[in-house]
Amino acid sequence: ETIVVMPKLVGIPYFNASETGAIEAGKELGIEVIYTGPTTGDAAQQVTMIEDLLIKGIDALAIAPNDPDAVSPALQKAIADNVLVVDWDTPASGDDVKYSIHQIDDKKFGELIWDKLVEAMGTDEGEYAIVTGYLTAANLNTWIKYGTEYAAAKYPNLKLVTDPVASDESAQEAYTQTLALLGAYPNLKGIVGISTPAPIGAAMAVQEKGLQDKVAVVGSSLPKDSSPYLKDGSLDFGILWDPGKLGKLTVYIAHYELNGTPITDGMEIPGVGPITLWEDGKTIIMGDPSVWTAENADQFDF
Amino acid sequence: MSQNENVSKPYLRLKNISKTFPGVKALQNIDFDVRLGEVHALIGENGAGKSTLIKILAGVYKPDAGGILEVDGVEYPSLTTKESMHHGIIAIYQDFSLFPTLSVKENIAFSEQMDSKGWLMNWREVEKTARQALDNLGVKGDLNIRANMLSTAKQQLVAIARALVYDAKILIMDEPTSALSSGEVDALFQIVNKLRDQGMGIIFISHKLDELFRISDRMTVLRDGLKIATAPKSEMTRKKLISLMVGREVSDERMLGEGGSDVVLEVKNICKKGNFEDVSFTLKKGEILGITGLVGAGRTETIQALFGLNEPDSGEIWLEGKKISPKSPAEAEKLGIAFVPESRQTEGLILQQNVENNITLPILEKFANKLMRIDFKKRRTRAEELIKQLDVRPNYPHMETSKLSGGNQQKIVIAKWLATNPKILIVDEPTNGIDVGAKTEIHKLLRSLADQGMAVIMVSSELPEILAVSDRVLVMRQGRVSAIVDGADADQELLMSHSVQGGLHGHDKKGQEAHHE
Amino acid sequence: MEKVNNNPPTIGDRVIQGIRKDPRMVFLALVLIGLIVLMSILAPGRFLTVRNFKNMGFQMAEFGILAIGMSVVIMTGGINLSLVSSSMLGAIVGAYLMRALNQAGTMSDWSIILIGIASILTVSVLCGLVNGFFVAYVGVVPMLVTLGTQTVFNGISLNITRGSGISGFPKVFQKIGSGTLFDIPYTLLIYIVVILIAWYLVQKTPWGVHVYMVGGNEKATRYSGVNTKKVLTLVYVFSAVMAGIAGILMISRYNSAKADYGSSYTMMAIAATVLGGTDINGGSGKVWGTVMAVLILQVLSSGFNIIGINRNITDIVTGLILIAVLSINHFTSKEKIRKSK
Amino acid sequence: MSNRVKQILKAREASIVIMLAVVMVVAFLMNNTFLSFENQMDVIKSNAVLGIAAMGMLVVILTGGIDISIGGQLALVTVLTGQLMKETGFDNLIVIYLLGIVIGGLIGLLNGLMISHLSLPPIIATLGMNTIINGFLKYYTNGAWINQLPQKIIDFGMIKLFSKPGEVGGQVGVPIQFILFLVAMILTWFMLRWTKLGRSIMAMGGNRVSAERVGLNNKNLTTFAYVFSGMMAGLAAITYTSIMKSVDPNAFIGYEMNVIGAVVLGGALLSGGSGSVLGTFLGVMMFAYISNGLTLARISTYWQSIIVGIIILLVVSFDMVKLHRETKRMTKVDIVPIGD
Ligand SMILES: Nc1ncnc2c1ncn2[C@@H]1O[C@H](COP(=O)(O)OP(=O)(O)OP(=O)(O)O)[C@@H](O)[C@H]1O
Ligand SMILES: Nc1ncnc2c1ncn2[C@@H]1O[C@H](COP(=O)(O)OP(=O)(O)OP(=O)(O)O)[C@@H](O)[C@H]1O
Ligand SMILES: [Mg+2]
Ligand SMILES: [Mg+2]
Repeated sequence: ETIVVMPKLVGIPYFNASETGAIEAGKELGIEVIYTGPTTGDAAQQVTMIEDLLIKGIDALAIAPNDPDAVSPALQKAIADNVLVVDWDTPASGDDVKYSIHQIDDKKFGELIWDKLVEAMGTDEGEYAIVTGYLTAANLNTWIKYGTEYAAAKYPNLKLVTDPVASDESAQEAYTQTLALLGAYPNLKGIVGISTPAPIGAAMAVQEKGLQDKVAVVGSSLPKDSSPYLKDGSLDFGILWDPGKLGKLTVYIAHYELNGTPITDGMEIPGVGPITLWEDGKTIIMGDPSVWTAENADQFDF
Repeated sequence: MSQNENVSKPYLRLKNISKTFPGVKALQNIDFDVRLGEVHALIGENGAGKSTLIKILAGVYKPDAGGILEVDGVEYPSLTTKESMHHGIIAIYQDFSLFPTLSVKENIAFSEQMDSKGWLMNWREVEKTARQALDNLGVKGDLNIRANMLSTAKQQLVAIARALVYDAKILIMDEPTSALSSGEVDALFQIVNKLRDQGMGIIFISHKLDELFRISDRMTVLRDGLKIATAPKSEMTRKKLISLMVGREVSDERMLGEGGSDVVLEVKNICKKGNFEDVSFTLKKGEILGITGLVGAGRTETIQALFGLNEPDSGEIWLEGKKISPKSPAEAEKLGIAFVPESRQTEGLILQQNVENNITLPILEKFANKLMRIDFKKRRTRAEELIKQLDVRPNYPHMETSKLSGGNQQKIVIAKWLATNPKILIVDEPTNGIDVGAKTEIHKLLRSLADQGMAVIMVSSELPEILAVSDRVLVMRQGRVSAIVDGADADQELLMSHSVQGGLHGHDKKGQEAHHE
Repeated sequence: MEKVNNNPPTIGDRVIQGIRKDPRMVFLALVLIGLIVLMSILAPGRFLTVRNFKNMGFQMAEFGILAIGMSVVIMTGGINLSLVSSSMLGAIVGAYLMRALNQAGTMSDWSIILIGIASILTVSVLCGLVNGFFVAYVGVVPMLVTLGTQTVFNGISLNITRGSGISGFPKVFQKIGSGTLFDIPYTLLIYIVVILIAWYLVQKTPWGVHVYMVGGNEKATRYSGVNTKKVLTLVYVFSAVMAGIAGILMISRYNSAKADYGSSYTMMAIAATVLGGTDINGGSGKVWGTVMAVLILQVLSSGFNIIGINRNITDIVTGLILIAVLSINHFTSKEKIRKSK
Repeated sequence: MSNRVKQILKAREASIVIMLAVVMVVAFLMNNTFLSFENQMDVIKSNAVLGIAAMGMLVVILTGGIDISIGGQLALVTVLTGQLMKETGFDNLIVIYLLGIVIGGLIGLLNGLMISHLSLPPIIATLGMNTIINGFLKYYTNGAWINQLPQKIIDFGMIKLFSKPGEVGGQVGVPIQFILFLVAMILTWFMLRWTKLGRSIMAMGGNRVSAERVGLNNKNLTTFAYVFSGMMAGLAAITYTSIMKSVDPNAFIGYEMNVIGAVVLGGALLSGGSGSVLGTFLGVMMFAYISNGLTLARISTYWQSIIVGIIILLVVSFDMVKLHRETKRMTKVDIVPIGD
């Protein structure tokens, strides 16, 4: 039994953490898990790899698509080949997958980030800005969409000063851009960093300007990388999940499905915990997002 | 210009020097010597081995084993660049070898600085050296200008100044006059004479025989890698020299034609600010119109205007009764105008492409069928015809153009235009760097084209060449036509006087930055 | 060389003649065969299958066509860094139109697709004209022009899409990228047609010869009565049209258009061009060389994927092959290189 | 006097100065903070890495070459030194800097040897090198950030000279990275202007054949240029670590185009021989100001890259038109015989 887990790209900390989980699950189950993906977040490369892997011959494919539409034809090929297809981390189009494994509920996640922003700002009025990874990243855009829609309804006095600023998944660029943002909008009270390097770059800029107490920074970051900034107060909350668990969950779901084990709501997955299966019988939610703070950040090893 | 007294024993002596390139014996058993205080001319056809010889002297090439280079009493089997320079053997190559992006002063003092101790530049020294070298030449100028901002003649001055810095004993000049006008040649010769009087030995290479007779003390003739003769100037005549070089008789007479019939081209008062002013002339079918003048007189600019390379600001050009204003060479070609530019290497040819590609370039579209497919067979046939027609050697269409000799390269440039069957053929300095034999051939070719009814314009700085073929001669001076004379009535003095008259005291052109005192 | 021989040339003669004429191609072919053999041994029963070759046929086309677009520009001594971004700009405009028309639902699928393709190619031509204008008429170095236009094209794409993908084309449109004819992928057929057209244009027509001449010496070519500005502009238009065709294949294969598709192709296209024997300084090169290089890169990438080798190793090996092939070239044609300096 | 003004206007840097001034005035009008000391220092600090790397690239471009592997070199040095600091806790900054410079120099040496001795075209040799380095780094690090660097380098990165508390908080002063950038500039300038080595590089870049004829060793000079570029990349890399306090192996993917863009925008000609430290500095600042200015001017992200691209096209076209005019006029500036 061969299960392929394909991240959006290999060689970034987030997907390394899920690799660890996925491989671990493979060992626990005694099956072959191949964790492979393109070296850049290019949808074209991902399609190519899927097609090549089908030649290799596999039983299940779990994909975190760079672009759901782009991989759709390739996934259809896989299905035609009798390969079990599930998605993880980022949803593919509904028709292409048997299960869609979500770390969190995207809507809830977006909302939580904005709630945390308000909590860190200490007020629900004022100006804030968003620093994102790539303007083209579908999942980041989804969270931003849910978050801003939610904020518009719940916190009408929060004012987004400009369109999301791109940091190209680089902390240095996020830092540079945040410095400019702080200059451009002197009344800025909060910054949301979406994509893992963004909150850290933003926090660095805030720290440099000594604005720890005036500008709140929250965002999706990994605990280990954000620990120093959480501790000095420049980063207020890091909000994410355990990507290792996500990798593990993905492999387990694929394995169960291949072996006819029924998947049910509230089912307990070893090392992951109980999961939620939505009524559509397709969407699986791993659990609630975790929030890292200065106190708990050091407890994690990713 | 009498023989100098301190003509003494040779400073430099070659014994039995040979140089073989794969497949080519460029030099065979050459004995050759140069004394201090003499100008020693080195003459020979294209490919005779002149450049190879001086590269051996300069240490760029290593000669084959067996020969001896004796410099200042020391014998060497071969020289390195450094050794050669230390003995004061300095070459000025045809392209001057300047560093285009460095300043004049640095170009002059570069090697001296590099040879000095330490790893830092001494800019004060650079300035001093450069100033001194230019002073020695009797030249003044802005030392901080980049070399690529200078005209050819001035670049050459810089190259000479640089050679002086080395305390040159033997100065080698490879075709130094090929880009100079006669006025500038005079200035150069003044300098050469001065250097000789100071006791320098000068090896002077040129294809222009008149110049050689004017400047040299002794002459050495090479042919096919062999030394044919060395003799003092007094023992040489023009005729003898040519027969030694070519190994046969070459006619040196004027080739004037009937003088043309109907007017093909009429240029009326064309002006271009800073280039030429109020230029008018006519050109008849079947005649050769020579255009001469000093460098910078605006000849190239004027004829470029006819070829769409330099649109005039005002004035009219009429071709066969129709007003034309070509805006690009492509348009000019369609009108039946052909242009052989002055720089074969950069403007005339695509050197790394083969002869066939070059020779058929202007007519390429004619070989294409409706589907735009080139008929390569037809093209090959045509290329071979053209090669044959102009007697290009070797006659192999697949030869890379860069491997041909200068004369043959020039024939290719002319051939590619003949293929378009033009009404007007314009040639700019057609025999620059080309030996007497090939030169005569090209002159004959131009004449026969004119006889067949083509109208030819030939720009040249070389008065003998102008006189040899022109039915009429147009002289330009400072962007204006100063005279149009009948070829048969013209002689060097007349043309010269029209070129420079008033020019010596004339005003500077507008917009020019003067650096006079 | 023009020896007359009475006997018709045997195949052996022809091969020897071919080798003499173009040792470079033979060398590339040997590398290709070597790689195929190697992959077949390393992935027995999987690499050397009809299915895999079909698969490679699907994959190769978009990159192969881009590489041809790059090659022609490099033959003139230029470079086109905006290749992929012009590809995507065209594709996005086309996708946008197709989606809108499809949603309106008043037109037949085929006319929607035709309009889509026409608009993609139109945008490509415009992109090419912009590049051509700056290179040929303003005279700016191609690398700078295309660095600038790359940023602009990409910016426009982002502005139109706001970073997300555009999908929702008529269903049949997908067929271009995923359909087959007698089991041969359409994309492969399109690629072959494009190769033939490109080969014809570059190697058989006056424009093609002019491309080489401009690459060798633009000035001398202009002085020979060739309208080099037009030639150069057409080169950039041709390059952009190649990008447009690649864009059509990409959005059909991925069933969506997005600003960053194919972002890794630009540098690879340069590498393929040079690997295929085109001189980066212009004036030489052959379409077939580039095709051969694309084949080599495809076999390498598919093979390593099938064997299951880390993608990063594929990158390393690609870099090594690039350097190795060119170094070997240096040793075998030392004389030539020195001459050309 | 007016002559001098003319000469300055003619300098290759003039067009970029004019464009830079335009960008600065526009940015200032859109938002006054742009010209504040604090913002200026922020801009310089966050672009010091680019600036230092650009100095190395300048020298390579002066030889007529190009170094696509600059991003790979930066990444390699940050990762190797970062790893060393993290694993061993080694925190002697001088040694770390030297080590970075040596590693960069070694990669540069490889590049240089391939280019000068194997005659590989520079763009291809360094493209290949970049692919290999990045592939290796991804394989080796898996992209994991290197955190928990010694406190010393973190403190070093935060040093600000002549600092005083800012209005809103933090320290305002001249960041140490600015000093390092200055050092790199002065070193490069000194090398190019005052040493025989530097002049030889300028000379060779202008005309390789002449260089050979006067006895310069083109191969060694070319190799040196790449080594120098590698060493500057090493210096830039450690400077990056000091700013970021952590190492991201992916931080420099695609960085080469920024560096090349800055150098060429600064007036260096890709054909070699022509270019200056001042121009390159201006080119770097141009990039920095455009990006900073656009955000300060509150221009939407979606428009930024369009504007950046158009500015690049404008600057290079402007430069080109100016160059055309100059070459047309070139024979008019001259040295003239004094006469008898
Ligand atoms: N590097 C080389 N390799 C092979 N053959 C060469 C090389 N250099 C010169 N030759 C050959 O040696 C012969 C002598 O050439 P050389 O350049 O010395 O002639 P030249 O007398 O200077 O001619 P010109 O008047 O055209 O300058 C020619 O046949 C030429 O083709
Ligand atoms: N000494 C000078 N003073 C002013 N302008 C000059 C001088 N020399 C050259 N120029 C300018 O430089 C340009 C180049 O002239 P160019 O040398 O091509 O003229 P030409 O008459 O064709 O000479 P040739 O063809 O023999 O080189 C002309 O526009 C001329 O105005
Ligand atoms: Mg010669
Ligand atoms: Mg002229």
